[in-house]
Amino acid sequence: MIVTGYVLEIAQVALALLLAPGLAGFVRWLKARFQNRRGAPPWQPYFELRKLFGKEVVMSNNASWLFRVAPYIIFASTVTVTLLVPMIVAPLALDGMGDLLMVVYLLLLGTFFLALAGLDPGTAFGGMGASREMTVAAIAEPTIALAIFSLALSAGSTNLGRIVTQELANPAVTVSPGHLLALAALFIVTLAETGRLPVDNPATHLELTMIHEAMILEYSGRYLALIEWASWLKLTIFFTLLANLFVPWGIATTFDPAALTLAVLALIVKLAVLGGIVAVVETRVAKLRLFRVPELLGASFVLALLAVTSSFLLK
Amino acid sequence: MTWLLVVMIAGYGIGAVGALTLGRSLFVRAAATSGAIIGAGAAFILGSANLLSGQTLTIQISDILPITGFALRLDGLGAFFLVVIGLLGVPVALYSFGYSAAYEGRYSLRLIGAMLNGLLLTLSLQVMADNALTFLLLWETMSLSAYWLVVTEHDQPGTLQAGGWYIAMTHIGFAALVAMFLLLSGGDAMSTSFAAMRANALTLAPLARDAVFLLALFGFGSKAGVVPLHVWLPMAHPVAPSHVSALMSGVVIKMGIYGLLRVTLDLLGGGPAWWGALVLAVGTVTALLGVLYALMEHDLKRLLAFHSVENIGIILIGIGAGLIFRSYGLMALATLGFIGGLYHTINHASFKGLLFLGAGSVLHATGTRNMEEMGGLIKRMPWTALFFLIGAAAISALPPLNGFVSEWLVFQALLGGFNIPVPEVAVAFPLAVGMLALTSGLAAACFVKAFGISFLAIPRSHEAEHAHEAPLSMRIGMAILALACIALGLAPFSVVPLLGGVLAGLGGLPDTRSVFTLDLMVQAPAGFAQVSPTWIGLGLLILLALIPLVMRLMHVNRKRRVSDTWGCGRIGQTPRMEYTATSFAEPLRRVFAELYRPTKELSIDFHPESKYFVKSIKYSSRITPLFDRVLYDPLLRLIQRISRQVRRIQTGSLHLYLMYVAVILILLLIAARWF
Amino acid sequence: MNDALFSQLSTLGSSVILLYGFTLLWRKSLHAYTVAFQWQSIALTFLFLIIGYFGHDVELYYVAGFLFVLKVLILPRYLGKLEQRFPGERESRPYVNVATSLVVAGLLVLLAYAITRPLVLVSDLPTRGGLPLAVGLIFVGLFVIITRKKALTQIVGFLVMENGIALLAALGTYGIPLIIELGVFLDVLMGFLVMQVFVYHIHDTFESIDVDQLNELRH
Amino acid sequence: MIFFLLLLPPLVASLLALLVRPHREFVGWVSALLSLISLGAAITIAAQTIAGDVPIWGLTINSLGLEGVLRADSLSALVLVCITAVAALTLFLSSGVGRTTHYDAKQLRRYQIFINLFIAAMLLAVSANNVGVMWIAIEATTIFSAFLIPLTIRKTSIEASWKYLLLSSVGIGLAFAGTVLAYFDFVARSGRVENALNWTTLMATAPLLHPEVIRLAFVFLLIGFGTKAGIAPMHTWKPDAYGESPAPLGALMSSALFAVAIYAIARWKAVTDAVLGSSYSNNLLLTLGMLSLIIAAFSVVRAKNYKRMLAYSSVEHTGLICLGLALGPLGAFAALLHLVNHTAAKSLMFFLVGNIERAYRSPLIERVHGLLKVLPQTGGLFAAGLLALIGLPPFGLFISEFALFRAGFALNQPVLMGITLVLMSIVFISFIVHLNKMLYGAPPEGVITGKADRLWNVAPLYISIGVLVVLGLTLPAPLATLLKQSVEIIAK
Repeated sequence: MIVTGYVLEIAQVALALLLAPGLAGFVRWLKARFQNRRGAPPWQPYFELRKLFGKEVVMSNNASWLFRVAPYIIFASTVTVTLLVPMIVAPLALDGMGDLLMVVYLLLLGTFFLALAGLDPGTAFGGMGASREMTVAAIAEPTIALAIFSLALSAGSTNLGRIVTQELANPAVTVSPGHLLALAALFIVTLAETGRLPVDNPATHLELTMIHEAMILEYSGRYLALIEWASWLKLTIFFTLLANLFVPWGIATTFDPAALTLAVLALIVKLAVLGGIVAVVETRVAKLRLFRVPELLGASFVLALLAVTSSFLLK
Repeated sequence: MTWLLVVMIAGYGIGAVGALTLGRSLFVRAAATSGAIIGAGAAFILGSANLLSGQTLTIQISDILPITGFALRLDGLGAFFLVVIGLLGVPVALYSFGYSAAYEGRYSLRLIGAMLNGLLLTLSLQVMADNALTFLLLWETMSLSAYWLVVTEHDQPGTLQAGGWYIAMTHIGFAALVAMFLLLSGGDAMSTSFAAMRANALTLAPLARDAVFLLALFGFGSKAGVVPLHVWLPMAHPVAPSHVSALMSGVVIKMGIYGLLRVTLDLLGGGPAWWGALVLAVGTVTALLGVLYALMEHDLKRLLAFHSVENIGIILIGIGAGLIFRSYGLMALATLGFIGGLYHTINHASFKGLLFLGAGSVLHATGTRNMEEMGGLIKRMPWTALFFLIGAAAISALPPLNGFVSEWLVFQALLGGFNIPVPEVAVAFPLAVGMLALTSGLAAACFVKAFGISFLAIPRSHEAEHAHEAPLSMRIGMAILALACIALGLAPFSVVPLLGGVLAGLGGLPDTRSVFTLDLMVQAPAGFAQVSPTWIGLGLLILLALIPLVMRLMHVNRKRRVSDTWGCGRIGQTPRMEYTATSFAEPLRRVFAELYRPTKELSIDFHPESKYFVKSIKYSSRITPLFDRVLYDPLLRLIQRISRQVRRIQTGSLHLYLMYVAVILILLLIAARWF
Repeated sequence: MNDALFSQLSTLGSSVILLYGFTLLWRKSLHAYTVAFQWQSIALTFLFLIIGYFGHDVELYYVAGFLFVLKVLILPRYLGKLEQRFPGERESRPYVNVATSLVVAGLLVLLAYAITRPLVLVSDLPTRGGLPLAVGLIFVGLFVIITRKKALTQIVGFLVMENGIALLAALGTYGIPLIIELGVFLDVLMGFLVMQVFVYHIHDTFESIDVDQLNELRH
Repeated sequence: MIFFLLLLPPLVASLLALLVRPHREFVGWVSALLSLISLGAAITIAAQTIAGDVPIWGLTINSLGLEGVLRADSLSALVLVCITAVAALTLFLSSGVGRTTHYDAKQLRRYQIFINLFIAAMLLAVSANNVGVMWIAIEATTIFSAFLIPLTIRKTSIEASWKYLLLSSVGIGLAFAGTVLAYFDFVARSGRVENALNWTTLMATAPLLHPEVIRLAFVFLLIGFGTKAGIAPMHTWKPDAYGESPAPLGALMSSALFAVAIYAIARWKAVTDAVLGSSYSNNLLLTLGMLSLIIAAFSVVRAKNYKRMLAYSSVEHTGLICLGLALGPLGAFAALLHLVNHTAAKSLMFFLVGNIERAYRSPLIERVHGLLKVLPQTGGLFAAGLLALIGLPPFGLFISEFALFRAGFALNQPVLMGITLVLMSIVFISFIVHLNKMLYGAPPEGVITGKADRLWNVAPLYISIGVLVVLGLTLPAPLATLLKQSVEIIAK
């Protein structure tokens, strides 16, 4: 039983790694379709990874060892997160290793090193990207924390497995106003944290408007591959969180193979739906000016605060 | 354990006396360092032994100190802070050996050595003081020795002013503490022992208890650097020698935390919810303002000093939450809050000490504290860079380092806020959670700036280009603290129960040693949440080893080529094109413009021929801190104005002087006759 | 009968002494100050003799003798020398003009009456009626020191104050013990001599004996 | 007999200085050595009082109202030790004064004559049994010291002396009026008794006296001796006199003379309290003490002249001692201990200030920079002394101030003590700011740097610092007994 649990953990990591490029490609493809473009096929990111891993690395002469270490740390921290987020089964064997706060701070670890790596080659673009990334990350932080508070309130824990199982046991919670408000808040944060429109344009070619892309301008080869993969993984994680924390149905609570298969399917469907929503949003809204981003995140903070207070009142 | 105490005092004593009496400067430095290491090491061992054994050490010498006698008592709380002092004292002492070498011939090495030992001695005894006079004597001596250390570089601009602010603020706090202790000692007894105070606190009128608490918060807050009493901190820490900054930031300000806990929790035995709410509010504001001002700082040490303010805020958030929970009888949650505060105390001591030592090495190598003149140091001083990076990651609460653990504990305590039956109080908790999260996010942003601008990219000045790695003693000092950051991050499962033991019995808190431990995990009470930084750290490590391995197995292209930085088609990358610290912080400055209210000055010198050609552009921007604006400047002006009025008494006119005598005579006669 | 006469005489004497004190307030020349002080001292001597006679206290005769020698003979003589030395110096504009001075002095005496009420009630000596006048004289002396600008007039004010205290002692207690009285006389003499020396110094360094010039030291 | 050893040495020294004309340096040495005899006598007296004796000397002549002219109980002994110690320090430090200063032989002769007379008068004031004699002696101190302030004739020194002389004379006159009033009351109650003015008699009869008269008398006495002590608002002579007098005199005036005045007030307070209970005198002392503190605190904020700054510090400590005297037995203990500490600290400071002024030729703070470079020893001692004065450990004033606050809070006066703490903080901060300016920075041009202090000018001062440190860390048993006995005398 215990062994199965650990095997499932590894399987989940593998699944996440496998799904992540596909999800990103799917959103890209869908977006292209919405924009009446043909677009690259959804599996294009897999080709990109193969291409990047096959290329040599060209490094800036100003960069230091940090530049070389950062991709590994970013990738490792993101992968660690997938050990904690229940994707197909809840609670996970390693559920007690980390809770939502651990997830958030592990992701922050990646962001931290990404921003440092952006500064390392000494280009203005890298600095600009790092500065903006950290600004957005910092301002998004309180919303995440309050969303966690709100979830913890109803579930009585910040450990993800517990939240999911609690919700499954008590479905009424999921449609409570507090929950919905928290969902909305977390959705906005997801857009900001994963570098989607209207905060950042993942497809931009204009350096001055870049955030994420500006930081990784100097990266190439396998380093770039790791970073890109990690960022897709991050997208997957956030989507999974949105999906499984707010709409937990379909997730397996036993190690029954049938339930697990169903769970994988449910996960893919949920991710696809969320990908669709994001594609719609990205098609409909324009990118915000950088200095209006705090207003957006401020709004999400208010939503999250309302979520918590309404949970308080209804408790 | 008494012999350890003797060794400790003797160590410091030998260090101080040796520094004062020895001839050659090498010997002076060696004496100061070795004395301090012996003393601080003994302090560390004494504290640890006490924590592990739980025995209380009591010493009473009535011949020293008139009136009340000299009383020492080492209990768990004191022992914990003693460990903190020892933990930081040893590396700092080691570091000072290398660092103060540069002072030779410029400043008095004797004074530095003696005062360093004196400071450590008073700090170490401070946490054992068991009556008011002993406490106050040590407190004031500590402030004074720290003061002489702060003004070491007295010929540098701003040093004396900073020293003045420091001693002034700390003395105002001291005055509050005198009042606080004496109010608490009550009416009749000559004794000012803490035991008498504990007994007296029970019968004290509620109003007096409130006054005691407020005075304690004020007095200890001024030492801890609580907003708005923090003004001295960003002035004094930068100008002090860096190992002293580390010590001040790491332990001296923590004495404020110690005192606050000792008085509110131990002596007063806790209080109403509003005490905790006030501490929580003050802590939140302190944390947020601290980090916000840190973001705008480009003086590396000032930036760190503002982060000390921030971290004191975080500690106070934990303590405030603990006090609130305690007042509602939620003992497990209360303990969690206090543990969070205490854990953050030792964590902050280790990573902030490390960061200040790192900043000191940079200062040592480049001669500047201005980040805009640094850059590229990671290549020239790789060890310092690594250590500084560890410190930066730790202070940004990144797992698996120690900052994360304590912030997690504080977060967990705050998340328990919904258990509070009074909604008006409970609603403060989510707000605090939000602010704490914002604080930690901003701190991460700030340390990306601090590390990125100072250590990465191209050197921005000649000095930075020719920087050199710090000498061995300094590197060892930093290494010890870096290891402490890692160890404290990975081993919370053993630290947290110890802290539970420290708190057991204080203010009626239960012994929770068994509740908080769960194999290699840390668990919030009642199974609310659990986390294991140990496993996460291990996981990260395995992954970091595994990824390259897998990549090799998959035959990933492993070639690497070094080339010019891509400059958008531009050729030649110069430091002037780099992003600066100012520009890095610009987005946040815009976001929080309401708070900063920056004043901008832009003067453009056009070419005489055409206004499309610019000869020079001068841009300067200044931020006057909020509390200078609304509190200190008006207060100082008021005192000056009163002073001007009072000085008019001494006009020089003898007739007027005689008039005073006559008037007071007649007034008093009238009073004597009719009142 | 005897007590009544004693009482009347002592009150009369005190009044005369106080009146001489008032003289200072409306005269301006230094010479007039000296003369007023001299006459006041003579009156005081007589009062001592009267008290000594009625109170059957031989000591007071000695005191009267010393007082006569010191305050009627020696001090006025020195004062005279001083005023000859500085002929141009008159008390020109005091801080408070004559009319106001007199009003204030009157008020001070009233105040003295009010304040010394308990003294008069407590004592059963026939001389007690003069006690308020003695305290009033102390106040008037103080007032002269405060409002007059010349160093010399301040000295006279001080001496008048001393007279007031001596009067108080005489009326209230029939004189303090002789040895103390002698010590006090010695002090007064020495104090006066020191002050006199300083008047010369002031004149030498400031070229005037106006005290309001002494205002370099402030704050 | 012991009183001869106490009082004669200064008189002999004075006589010697008078006879040796022109002045020779050995006079200074002789008087310094003689001062040690006085010191020894004072210590002997203290030892006797500790043992429970009260030394009395003097023939008893009833007709003249004499009964033991000289008498020293614990309180007297305490003050005597203070005076003789400072006097010895002063005379030793000024024995070689001719070599380091610009005074000529005539001035030095005058100095030696009057400083010894001044000391003798102070000793007499404290050892006199009779309040009248005490008054005479205190008046005499004014006269003798007035000769010394203008040792060199300058406009400012003349001005200061005149102000000092007149204010003190007026004040002491009022004190005499108060003495007369008290005597009057005594006479009104018990008829004319010749020894009525003896402390012992006064204390014995005090419960019978009329409260309403003693109320008035105490006002006169407090104002009168308060002028000598420099209690606000009668303090105005202090900055002038301290600022202009030669360093040794400043030291004596600010410590010994001050102690004498406080002694007189404490004595009379004891009498008053025996009549009225303590609350009346306490309220007066608290009022004037607070006034002193307020004025002193705000005066030092913008001080320009370091000597005057020290004078304001004296006013501050006067205020503190007044508060202490008004705060019951523990307060009185604190006040007396503070008096001892202050004596040590303030005398030290005036000598140092003398050195500083000699080196910089200016009493202005803004002219003094780099003190630690110019005069390392003096500078270090100055810093230590100043820190002692503002009540930092490990110096004695820290302890006595703590005791004072303890007394205040124990008597349920938190507001008063709170205000005092705030005012003292203002003084503290101002002093630190001024000290900073003086210790560091570049010495002004024309000041000789690096020339070490003359050993003779600083060596004895280490004793003062030593005393302060010892008193800061412990209270030697004899001193504790002396203080306890003294407290019993003045605050029952």
